[in-house]
Amino acid sequence: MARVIGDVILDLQNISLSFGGVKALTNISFDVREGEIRAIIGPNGAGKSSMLNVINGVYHPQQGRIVFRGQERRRMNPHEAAAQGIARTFQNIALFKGMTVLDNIMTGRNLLMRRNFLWNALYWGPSRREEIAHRRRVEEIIDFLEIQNIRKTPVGRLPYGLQKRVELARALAAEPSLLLLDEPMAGMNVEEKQDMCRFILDVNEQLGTTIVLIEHDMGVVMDISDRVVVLDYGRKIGDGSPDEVRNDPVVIEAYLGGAAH
Amino acid sequence: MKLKKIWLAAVAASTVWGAAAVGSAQAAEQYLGLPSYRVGPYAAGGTGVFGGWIDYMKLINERDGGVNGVKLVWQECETEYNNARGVECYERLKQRGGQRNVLFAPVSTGITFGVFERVPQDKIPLLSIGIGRSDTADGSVFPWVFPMIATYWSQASAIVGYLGQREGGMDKLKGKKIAVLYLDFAPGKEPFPVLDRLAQKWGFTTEKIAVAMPGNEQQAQWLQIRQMRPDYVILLTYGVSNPTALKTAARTGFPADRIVGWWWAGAEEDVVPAGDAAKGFVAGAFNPAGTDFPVIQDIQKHVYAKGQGDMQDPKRVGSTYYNRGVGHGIIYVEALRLAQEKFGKGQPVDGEQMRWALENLRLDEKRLEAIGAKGLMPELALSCADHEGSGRVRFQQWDGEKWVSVSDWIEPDREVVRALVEESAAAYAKEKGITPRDCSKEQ
Amino acid sequence: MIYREAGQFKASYEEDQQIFPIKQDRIVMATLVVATFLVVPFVASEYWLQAVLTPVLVFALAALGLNILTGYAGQLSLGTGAFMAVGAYATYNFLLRLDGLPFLVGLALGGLSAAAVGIVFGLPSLRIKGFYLAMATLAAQFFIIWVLTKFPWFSNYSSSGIISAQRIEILGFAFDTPVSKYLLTLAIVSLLALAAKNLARTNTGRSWMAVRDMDVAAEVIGIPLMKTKLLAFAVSSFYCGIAGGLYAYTYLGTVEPDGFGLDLSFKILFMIIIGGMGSVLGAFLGAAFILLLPVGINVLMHTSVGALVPATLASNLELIVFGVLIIFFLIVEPHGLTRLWQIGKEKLRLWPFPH
Amino acid sequence: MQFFLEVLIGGLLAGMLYALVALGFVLIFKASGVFNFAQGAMVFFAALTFVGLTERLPQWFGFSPEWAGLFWIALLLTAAIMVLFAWLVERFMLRKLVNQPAITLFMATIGLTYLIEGVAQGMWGAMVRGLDLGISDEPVMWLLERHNLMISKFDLVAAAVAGVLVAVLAFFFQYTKVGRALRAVADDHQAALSVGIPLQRIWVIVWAVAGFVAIVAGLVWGSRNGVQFALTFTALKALPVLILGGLTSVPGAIVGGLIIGASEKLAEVYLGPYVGGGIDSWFPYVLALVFLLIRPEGLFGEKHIDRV
Repeated sequence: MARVIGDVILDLQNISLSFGGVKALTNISFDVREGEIRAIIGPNGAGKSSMLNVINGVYHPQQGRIVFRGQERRRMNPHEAAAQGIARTFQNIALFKGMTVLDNIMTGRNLLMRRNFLWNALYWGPSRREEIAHRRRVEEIIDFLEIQNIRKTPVGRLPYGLQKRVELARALAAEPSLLLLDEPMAGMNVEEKQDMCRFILDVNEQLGTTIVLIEHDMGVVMDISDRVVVLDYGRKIGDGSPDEVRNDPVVIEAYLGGAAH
Repeated sequence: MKLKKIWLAAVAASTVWGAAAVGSAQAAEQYLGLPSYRVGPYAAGGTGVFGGWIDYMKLINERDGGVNGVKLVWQECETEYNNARGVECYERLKQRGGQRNVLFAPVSTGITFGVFERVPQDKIPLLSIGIGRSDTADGSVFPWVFPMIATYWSQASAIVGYLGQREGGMDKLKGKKIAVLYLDFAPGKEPFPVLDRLAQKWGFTTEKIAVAMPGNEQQAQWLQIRQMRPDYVILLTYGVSNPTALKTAARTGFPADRIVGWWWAGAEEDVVPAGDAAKGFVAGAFNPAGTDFPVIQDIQKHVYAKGQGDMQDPKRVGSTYYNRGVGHGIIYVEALRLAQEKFGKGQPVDGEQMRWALENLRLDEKRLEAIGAKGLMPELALSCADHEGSGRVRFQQWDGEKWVSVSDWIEPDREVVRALVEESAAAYAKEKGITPRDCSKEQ
Repeated sequence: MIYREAGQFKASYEEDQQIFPIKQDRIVMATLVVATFLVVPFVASEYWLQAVLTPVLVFALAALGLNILTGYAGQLSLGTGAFMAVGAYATYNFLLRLDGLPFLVGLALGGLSAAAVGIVFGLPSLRIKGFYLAMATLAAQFFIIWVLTKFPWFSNYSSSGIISAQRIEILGFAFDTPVSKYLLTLAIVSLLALAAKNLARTNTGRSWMAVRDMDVAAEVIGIPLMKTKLLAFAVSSFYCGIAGGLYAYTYLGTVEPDGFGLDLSFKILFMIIIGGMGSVLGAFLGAAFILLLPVGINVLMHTSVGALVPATLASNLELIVFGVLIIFFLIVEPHGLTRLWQIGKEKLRLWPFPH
Repeated sequence: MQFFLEVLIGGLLAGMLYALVALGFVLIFKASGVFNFAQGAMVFFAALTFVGLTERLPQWFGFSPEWAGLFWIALLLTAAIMVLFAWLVERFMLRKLVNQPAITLFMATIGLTYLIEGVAQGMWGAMVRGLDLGISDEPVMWLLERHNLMISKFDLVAAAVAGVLVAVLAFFFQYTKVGRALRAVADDHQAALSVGIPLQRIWVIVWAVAGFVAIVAGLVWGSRNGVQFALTFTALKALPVLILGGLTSVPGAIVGGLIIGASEKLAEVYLGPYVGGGIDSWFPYVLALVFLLIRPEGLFGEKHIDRV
């Protein structure tokens, strides 16, 4: 499938966020186009994760506009964001530790399931058909991410790399139009990183999902992303294609002068 | 390994359990199931009552060789004063070997209510001395329940009667203000209807003040009482709320001798912790404390002298709770005697025979004296219609060391109480679709 | 060898999604159903039916209710007793005041009343967590019991707050013998247990567990916290309410508000901890264990040991042994009887060839 | 107005007594994250042991029960028993439950409650005993005469004792090595290890200190209401205090106690009559609940709340 970069689907305008006087984000604006892979980079503490949290409603910015799919919103709960098609993964894995891989991924489909608890209590007719239909979809994702052999394992027992993959699977299960990935490759070895890169690209290409990702590994970021936003101390210091960013003196200063990467 | 051990333990335990349920049945034994409570907040009462009861049965066995040669045997079951445990005990005690239980007396309101509707089916008389519910005194509706000696309603009436005596006549109660401090649990509220009717009859006013369970803090209530300035306080509290009430009364300057308690406030355990604050406090009793009664001395001689007493602390022999237990024992044994006379001497009786005997029990002064229990309980005379048998209560005052009798047996206002009993019993019968027995046709 | 799942292949998701995907489990379950419905009523003594089996079933249902809330949805509650009380008193009043109301409808309405009360007292869970929430549910515990004690309307103006259950009649058949009451209880509890199992393995249950395991992540994937938590409170209280109704109608017959005190709540919490949190089976195992253990110890004490030591000491030893066993058990197997059961199954899988 | 003051002051003083029991909970929760439900049973056990010793010691060693030293000997012995108890709890329970979820530990302490209750009543019998500390439980005369205010002398003394205890504990936490280690443990188990005191010993110490607090609470409550099983119920009075004050704060226990004590009494007096009274069973809990809705971690509790 050929990749098509479409119009802007997410537009962030003049976002400012602070916690009890401490400024986390200051007047940040950037946009995300449909179908692209957009990276957010920056040194530690630059406000990258806060940015993702603003996008999917975990944090509410004090100032600024967020326009998603042409609709402006000021305050939104995370589950409302999810309902609009935003899914994400977390920097520190946020899987449901007491549940199996399969169940974890199935939770990702909750917004797509229509039967209420009374039907579920009966587990009969429509409810049963629904469960099985969604199971089928989840199995496709499991195949896609190559985790068939662990589907009945409690996630707590899995190694780190696999947990990251399960988390991606859970996010994909929601069939999002916008996928936020918070350091999907942190703490992985080279081989795992290669796998993860491939999955991200496949998701983007085959499913057409728009992806916003935070990543430390510059090589990876420059390879896979279409455009890159650079944050430093809560401010935007660069924005553009990987090449543009790479050669931006301000960015170079921030990186070389600040944390060496 | 772990698993194996647990399995083994489980198997061993269930084997013993099974074996215990079988037991052995012998001809000349009369079995009784005792749902005692020896742990928990009310253990002081439980050890006292059941200790006294057991000691009396031991006395009968030791001194008389049983009842007409029938040895008394019993099985205890720990209820912890807990309703569900009590019901389990009831079912467990119902049968041992081939013998069926002939009397169930949980000495707990909750458990009494829990088994209340089971006893007619199982044909086991339910003895609820001093427990209630009061309307079960109507034997025509409740043939299997025996709220003997005095119900809460009779007691409430006796308390008013005692106050009348103190004032020098019932008509002197007119215009008096009486505060009723009650623990907010089922029995605490049971006396209300009688108090209300008597207040109307004699023209005094009552003000009811609730204490939440368990009642270990009553500052607010007593300050209210102080504000109210009543002539008397009627105390309907239980357990820890008794000494707390007396202490708090002293702290807020209310004189102890103007407080009159019911019998659940009238044990040593209720006043000793209050120390000096309890001096002068008056409480009702259907069984006075004391070791002077010949029957208690016999227990000392035949049971404790041989080191077989049930009380962990022999000093508690003769205490209020203990004597109450002896009273239970006397009623049980006398009923057995009567049942044997009618249905066959020297043979164990069954529940139906026991019920008949309880209903026809007469304990007059002469008989009580013969038993050595004159004054330990009022005279009793039950009938088909009247399962209470007496209704008389006497009052004792705490002098700082012991309970001293300050009144004779006081009769309840039978007109008022009996009317209430019949009304309430009739309502129950109607709700449950019970046709009351026609007592004029019984024997 | 006996318990071997080798060779049992699942050819469809339907098969894989069954309650008991392993054949042996299905056989055990079927045997159990047959035994409890068809064999037990004929062989069990009245004592076992009335004083052991019926209460175990009733408490298992209450434990199931608490397990939904605490084990699945992760909200610690100490108000179970009060929700049972609501169920019992509501059932009583519905049956009393609506003439000719069928028993099962009255019971269901009792459960629904408990669910409504549960939702109200579940509201704080949106802000409060952990032990603070547990303490908050104590407010429900004490308040509800107080209301039932204080307002005589609830007990139809009985002089002491006691209600005595009406006769149970369903379609003209009177349930008044121990056997019939046991069967009625068993039927209701089995159906509700099945429903709980279904809830647990579908979307509803997954949402609860997601909230339990990590509420932030749950919200991010689109699970509304408020709705999910309140649903857990409602369903849990419904189960407790039904259990309370059965407690009054098929077990005790007469109940008073104080009988639903804090002790009862603790007892049920014990059941799910000992039985296993977040497990339907655990509720049953826990209820049986916690109810029967003290009885077993009591029997032992008053037969064997009781002959040697004074009765008062025996009763206290009982309490001590119970306490020690609880602690011992928590140390040996903090995940409860269910885990032991699973370990047992693992062993059986290998038996008789231990590795 | 005078009545209001009486109720208010009486409530504040009662609140100090609640706080006394709550302190024991706070200590243990602070240092080990264990919600120790057995605290009430410990109060009962300590008081009963003390009274039991004052009864038995003269019998065993043949000195007069009137001897003034008896009080102190019994007190010391009771303290020693509480230390032994703390050691046993750590050795046979806590140590084996390290890293278990909080609710498991909570349950274990309920098991411990049964154990303690059985041991206490098995050892000393079920009899209810009086306890006279020699502090008269009468209104303070000059207040009564001059302002017609009825304030109990005993309550004043008890409140003072509670105050002193809190001061001592605060000093202990702030200025001793063990105290600092305890605070460190509360924050971070690893950090505590670096202080150089083994975790196990810290637990023994903190349970022993909670045991001492239980002795004081037991003596005060015991002489107020009698030494009996119902002392375990004092825990129920302490729980709302804990919620209000925060599970981890010593001053919170005091402030919470004062608020709960005063409002409970005022509610009973001014609100109770309208709804039939007896509302102090639930009023403190509802008050604490409302409070929690505004501040989910209690008055002085730390923001971070462990999930159960």
